[in-house]
Amino acid sequence: GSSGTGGTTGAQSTGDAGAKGGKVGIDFPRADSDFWNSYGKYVPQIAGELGVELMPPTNSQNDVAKLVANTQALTGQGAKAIIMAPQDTGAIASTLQTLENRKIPVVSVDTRPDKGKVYMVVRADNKAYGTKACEFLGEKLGGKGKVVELMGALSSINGRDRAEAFRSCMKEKFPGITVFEEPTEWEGTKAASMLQTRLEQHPDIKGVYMHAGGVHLAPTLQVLKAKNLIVPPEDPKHVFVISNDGIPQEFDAIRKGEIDATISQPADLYARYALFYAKAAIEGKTFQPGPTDHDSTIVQLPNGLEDQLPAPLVTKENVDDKALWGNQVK
Amino acid sequence: MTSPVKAVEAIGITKRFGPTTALNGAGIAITEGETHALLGRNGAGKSTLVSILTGLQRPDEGEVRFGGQPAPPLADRDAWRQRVACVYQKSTIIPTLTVAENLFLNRQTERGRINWRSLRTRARRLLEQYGVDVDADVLAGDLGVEQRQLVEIARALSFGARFIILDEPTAQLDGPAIQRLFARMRALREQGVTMMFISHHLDEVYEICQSVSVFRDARHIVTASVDDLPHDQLVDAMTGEATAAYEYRTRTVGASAPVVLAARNLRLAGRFEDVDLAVRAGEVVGLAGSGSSGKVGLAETLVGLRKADTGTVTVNGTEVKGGDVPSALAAGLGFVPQDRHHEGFVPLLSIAENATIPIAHKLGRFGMVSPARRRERGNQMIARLDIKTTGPDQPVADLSGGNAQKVVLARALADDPKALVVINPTAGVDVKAKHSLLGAVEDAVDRGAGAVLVSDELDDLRICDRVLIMFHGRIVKDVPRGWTDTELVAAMEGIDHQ
Amino acid sequence: MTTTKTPPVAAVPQGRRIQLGRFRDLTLVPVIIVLLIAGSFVDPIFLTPGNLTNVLQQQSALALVVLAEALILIAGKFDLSLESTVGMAPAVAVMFVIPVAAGGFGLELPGILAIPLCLLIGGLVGAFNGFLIMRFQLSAFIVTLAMMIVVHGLQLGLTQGKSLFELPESFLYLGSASWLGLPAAIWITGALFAVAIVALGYFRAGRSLYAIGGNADAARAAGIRVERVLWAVFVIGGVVAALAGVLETGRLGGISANQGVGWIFMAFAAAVIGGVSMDGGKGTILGALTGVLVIGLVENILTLKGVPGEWKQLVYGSIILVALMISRLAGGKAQD
Amino acid sequence: MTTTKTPPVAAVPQGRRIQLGRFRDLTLVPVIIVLLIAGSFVDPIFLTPGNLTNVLQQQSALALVVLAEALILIAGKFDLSLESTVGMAPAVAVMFVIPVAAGGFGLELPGILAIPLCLLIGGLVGAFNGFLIMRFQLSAFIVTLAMMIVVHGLQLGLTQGKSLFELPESFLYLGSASWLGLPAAIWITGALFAVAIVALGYFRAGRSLYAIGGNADAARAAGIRVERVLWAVFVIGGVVAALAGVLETGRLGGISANQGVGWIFMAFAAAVIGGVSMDGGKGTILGALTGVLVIGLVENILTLKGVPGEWKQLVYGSIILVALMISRLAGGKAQD
Ligand SMILES: Nc1ncnc2c1ncn2[C@@H]1O[C@H](COP(=O)(O)OP(=O)(O)OP(=O)(O)O)[C@@H](O)[C@H]1O
Ligand SMILES: Nc1ncnc2c1ncn2[C@@H]1O[C@H](COP(=O)(O)OP(=O)(O)OP(=O)(O)O)[C@@H](O)[C@H]1O
Ligand SMILES: O[C@H]1[C@H](O)[C@H](O)OC[C@H]1O
Ligand SMILES: [Mg+2]
Ligand SMILES: [Mg+2]
Repeated sequence: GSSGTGGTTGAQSTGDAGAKGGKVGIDFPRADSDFWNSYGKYVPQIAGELGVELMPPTNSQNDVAKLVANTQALTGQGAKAIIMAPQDTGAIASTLQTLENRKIPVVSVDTRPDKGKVYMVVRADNKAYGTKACEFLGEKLGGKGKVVELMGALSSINGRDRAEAFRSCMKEKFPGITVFEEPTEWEGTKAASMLQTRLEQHPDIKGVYMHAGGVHLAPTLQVLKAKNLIVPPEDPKHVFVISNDGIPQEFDAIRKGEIDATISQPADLYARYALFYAKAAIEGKTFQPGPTDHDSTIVQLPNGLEDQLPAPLVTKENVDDKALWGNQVK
Repeated sequence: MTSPVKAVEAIGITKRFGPTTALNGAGIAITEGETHALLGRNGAGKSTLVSILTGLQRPDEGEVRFGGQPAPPLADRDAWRQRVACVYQKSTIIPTLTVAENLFLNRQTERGRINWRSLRTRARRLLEQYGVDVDADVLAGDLGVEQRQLVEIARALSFGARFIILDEPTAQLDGPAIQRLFARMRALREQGVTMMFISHHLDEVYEICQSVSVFRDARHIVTASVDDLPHDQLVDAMTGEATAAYEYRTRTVGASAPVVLAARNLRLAGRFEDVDLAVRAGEVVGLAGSGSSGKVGLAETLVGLRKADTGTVTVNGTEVKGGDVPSALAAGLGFVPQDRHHEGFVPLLSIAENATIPIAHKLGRFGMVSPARRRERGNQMIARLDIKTTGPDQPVADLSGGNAQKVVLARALADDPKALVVINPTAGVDVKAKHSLLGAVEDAVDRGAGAVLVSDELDDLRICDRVLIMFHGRIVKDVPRGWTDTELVAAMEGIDHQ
Repeated sequence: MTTTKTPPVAAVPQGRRIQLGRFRDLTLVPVIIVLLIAGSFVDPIFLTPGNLTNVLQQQSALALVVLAEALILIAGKFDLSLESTVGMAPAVAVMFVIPVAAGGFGLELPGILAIPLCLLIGGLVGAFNGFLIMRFQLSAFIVTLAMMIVVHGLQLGLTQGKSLFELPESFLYLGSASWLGLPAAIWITGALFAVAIVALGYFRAGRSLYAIGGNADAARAAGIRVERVLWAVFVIGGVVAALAGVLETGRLGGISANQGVGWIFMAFAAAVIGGVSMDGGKGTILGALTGVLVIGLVENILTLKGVPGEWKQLVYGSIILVALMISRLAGGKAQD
Repeated sequence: MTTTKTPPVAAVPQGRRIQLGRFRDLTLVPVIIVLLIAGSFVDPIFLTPGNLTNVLQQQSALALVVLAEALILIAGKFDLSLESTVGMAPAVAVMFVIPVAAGGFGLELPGILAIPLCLLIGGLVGAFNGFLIMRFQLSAFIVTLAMMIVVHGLQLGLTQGKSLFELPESFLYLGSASWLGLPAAIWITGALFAVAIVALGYFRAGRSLYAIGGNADAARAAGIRVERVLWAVFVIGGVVAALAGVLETGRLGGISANQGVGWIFMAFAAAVIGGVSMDGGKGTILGALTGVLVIGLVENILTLKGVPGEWKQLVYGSIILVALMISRLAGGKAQD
């Protein structure tokens, strides 16, 4: 992964750079998740680096109605561009419409709104997470055996993207693997119960895919520990665990051999490019689809553009890579 | 008894509640235009019949007819309301609504928008008509039991129904209020209205009714003209045995007997003031007064239900904390509150448990309560006060009104109190039960307790060694034993004193 | 019996009494005034018509759920499933209308039917709740708790958890249009509150809710058809919740699988701090409305102030607690 | 005209009465039996000791919250904030103990103090609830609703929304150890339920909860110190909820910012379907326990059966609804 400053090579800057800066409003989607808290930490820091004039951030507590209210307040207070992370991608359409009418560009982080104009979506490809997890487990298990998938919430686009990609990849590439899909609503307590029950029912489960290390990591380890299943990969009893998110605790677990891999969802890059594009939008810059100077690709969407940031697979080999955001948080 | 037109008939009614048979093939027939008394001991099934005659409950067996026609289906409430109006024994006041709205519940207006101003006017007129001194705009929940009862009566009588049932309307009323009610009933009778009247005061029956039916143990026993059933026979029919009149005991209270309950310079703004009181062991002191004299407020202050503004209360030599029931109980007090539904019992708990809450600490060690000992105490209470029940484990909610009242007295007596304060203890209690209740109070006094008895009932007051008369919040007279009814009433009405 | 003639009705004390009675339900008014003053210090835009209009619009759908819940609470019952109806009724109604590609059932009924269908579905949920509670004599709390899960589960199952965002214009209209310079949602919500206030204040049917909630046996004895009225209240509650769903959908431009989830707590909070009792028979619709306003103003002020997300809940909860105390002190009466 | 005398109180029906009375609280037993049979058809693993032990362990923390809520409900009050205590009490207690780097306050008190501190914090929350409700005569529902937000907000604020992963071993012990082949959590929960059943059945203090919940004025008139008892109940509720937090933390191995969130609904559901009344004074702790078991078994069967995620809620809610009806029919009495 790279976290270089955000110039673009594939994209051309066609706007008149004379436009002066303006205030950027930002809404955080929730205050109760390790991943999003790291993101929240990066924002003011990187805003300083990039010289973005940031308004006090609002927080919509995972509630799209609050997001709408916050957006109204931010525009009322003079925001010239808005960064948001709508966890609910359908219900933000009217708001985007209103913002478009008021000529306020929007950068959407982490999720891609289904409808309504966005200046840029800054997001890693969540389908790729599912596929990478599938490929990792499929190879480790040699294409056969049983796997538990601790899913997020069905009502979340990220949960669904990860689940759908995992499901179709497994069907295509590893038809010999049985997958137990457990909807956990991003809750640790549900994850623990479901995993425990499944292991009781199928003691020969050999793989676990956790949609969110932030909530699923501790309970999964605790259940495996209770069953004495935390053993080195060489041991036939070993259960292969792959996670999503890439928070520091996941890295620790990888180092200790408790889990095998995670996909690092780049909290730092989310913050950096969200701010970068918001600033660019105020300055009137425009971008074109194509590769960027920061290992990513901009793709065309019906309602805007999406910069698909890299989300590297982290295993014991690269877990100490200083560039990974999970190694940078204090 | 046969007569050309029956305003209402109930034929062969049976009604069971789980293991209890409340009515067992019982019936009643009331001739048009007469005022008919329904008598029976507590739990005889009177109120159950009322609920069936007013269409609130469906009999398991039997039939109800109005004017010879079958009763309307239960769902058709309007049809029932046209045929019968009722003052139920259990309050049907809605505490969160105003008096005015309670009076005209579900008939606030014929159609369209309610005109609150005219509703209030109508309500005020109605209250005036019945001499009820209540503000139509206050919430009914803020009224006392007595005022609430008056509102219920005014409501039932105001319907213009041709048949009216009054289930113990007088149990919570004082003399003048009862007389006002009777005057009203007479006027209605002159207009040809049929009434069924339930009361445990037999003199009222003779005063206002023409005929009487007696129920006992869920069955109909006898129906007769009141003139054909003199007092003693009536009582015998109710109790099923020869029953003697209550024998008032005489006591001499020693001047040296210790004071077990005392009040000094007690004052509660708006209720009473300047109250000094001393009750000796072995003495029953009556507290009487007409409506709003402050007697109930005083009694409630003595027991700790209210906190006096100034002054002290001493129970059995201990000065108790104001407004703190537990400290009064701990000092040796027992009491019967005015409104049993409010402060008297916990409906879902059993008889035994309700009666033993104050002595729970004596029913086991280390905070434990032995169910066996509790049941044993319960059985003792049931026997002593003659409570009609399936057993000590029956919830008080399932008891008839009078029997519930006995449970409340049982609670007051549970701890062998040194001082006893009882407020209207015989409200809604049948003759025989009244004997056992008064007897229980006198027993306690004979055992060395001192008692304060608050009541408007002269019969109750007769057990008192002296009666304190309250008027406008002050004790104005101390009447020794040997008073006549007129003397006492005159004193209560404030006619004779300075 | 007295023979006193009815004296002429004294007009003076009456007026005073009514006023007092009304005030009891408006104990939140001082709280609202404090909030308005505090808000104007937090940010100058707070008191602008634009911002206040936003607050009202943001609260309008929740306000309708509060209205529905208040009716049901006053009648002495509960309905927790209202929140699920807010999401499910619009979602399913719309699925009858939109093409399969957009997540529909494939029936593609005329778009204009979506709103009536939505209200019908809400009413059906209410009717089913009423049926279970009255016929089987089940506890309203627990029936509607289960129904809350069932109704939301139905939405999740039918939509596969996906948001619906290709909605007929007619369905979005009410929640997004403006009439005479004010959002239509505010007019609609205002009108429904006005209707409810009048109905519960001046009509027998409305008054019967108080009677039933205050003492159902007494209401029955007074000839009120308790079961029928309660049933009607559940149906109305469901319809109003469905309408709240229509407004919310129009405001947000899409129906997510979470629409309405978590609202019921806020609805209870608003109704109860507005003076509606959980025990039934007490409180007014106007009081409930003040409860909604307090919640809306607090949220707006916190947003304008920019309280950091992780401390927001604490501040929010504390303000509600303080508001409760102010209203308790202003009202003078113990709450229940 | 008969002259039958009132028969002496018959001794025989008495015994039967008690039995019946006891059964009334166990109307869920048929439901549990149906579930056990259904489960054994769904998967042979279901009836194995291993699986049933898992169910019990998974439910033990929730069961403690149900226990706490049942006590409070029986005494005629509410406590919604219990769910937030489940997360906040362990989180804050642990923060006194762990180093700053792991998210602590920097005090680094001895690890052994974490559990006592946690219980103390739970008790303090309960005491504060009791204080507000009794002293200010505020509605318990609404106070604890606000406190639910405040308490959880405190956790969010103090932890900055982070999960705590590096916990003292002693803190994890209770929730993860096994004693005599059974998880310690099951022993602890079982013991506390036993204590509560005995206390509420046979001890003065316990019985007074029924008296207070059934008619607080009568309880007061009978000499029970109502306020004091209620206060104690709130404190005990808070402590038990904090203990639930300890067990849950041990089971999950970390404290997320969401620990306990959403539990209160399930706790109410379990208590009420188990026969505890929302009106106070009714129900037993044993009944509440059967409610927890039903919920745990339903969840377990659904997981074993592998119902597709999007339909799971619908199936779950429907089963609860059916269970309610079975228990209603078995119990014979109307619920409330
Ligand atoms: N809802 C009920 N559930 C169980 N038992 C009941 C119920 N209602 C009445 N009973 C029982 O039926 C019997 C008759 O009660 P009822 O109230 O009709 O007596 P009553 O003649 O009106 O007595 P009182 O003079 O005390 O009012 C009593 O034994 C009572 O316990
Ligand atoms: N809850 C109350 N709040 C305020 N005043 C009350 C209340 N209850 C009664 N009062 C008033 O206090 C005075 C004394 O009432 P109290 O009940 O002590 O007298 P009482 O002799 O028992 O009257 P009654 O026979 O009418 O019950 C009366 O003026 C009464 O109207
Ligand atoms: O959207 C999800 C996010 O990407 C992360 O995995 O944490 C859980 C969810 O918020
Ligand atoms: Mg009776
Ligand atoms: Mg009196």
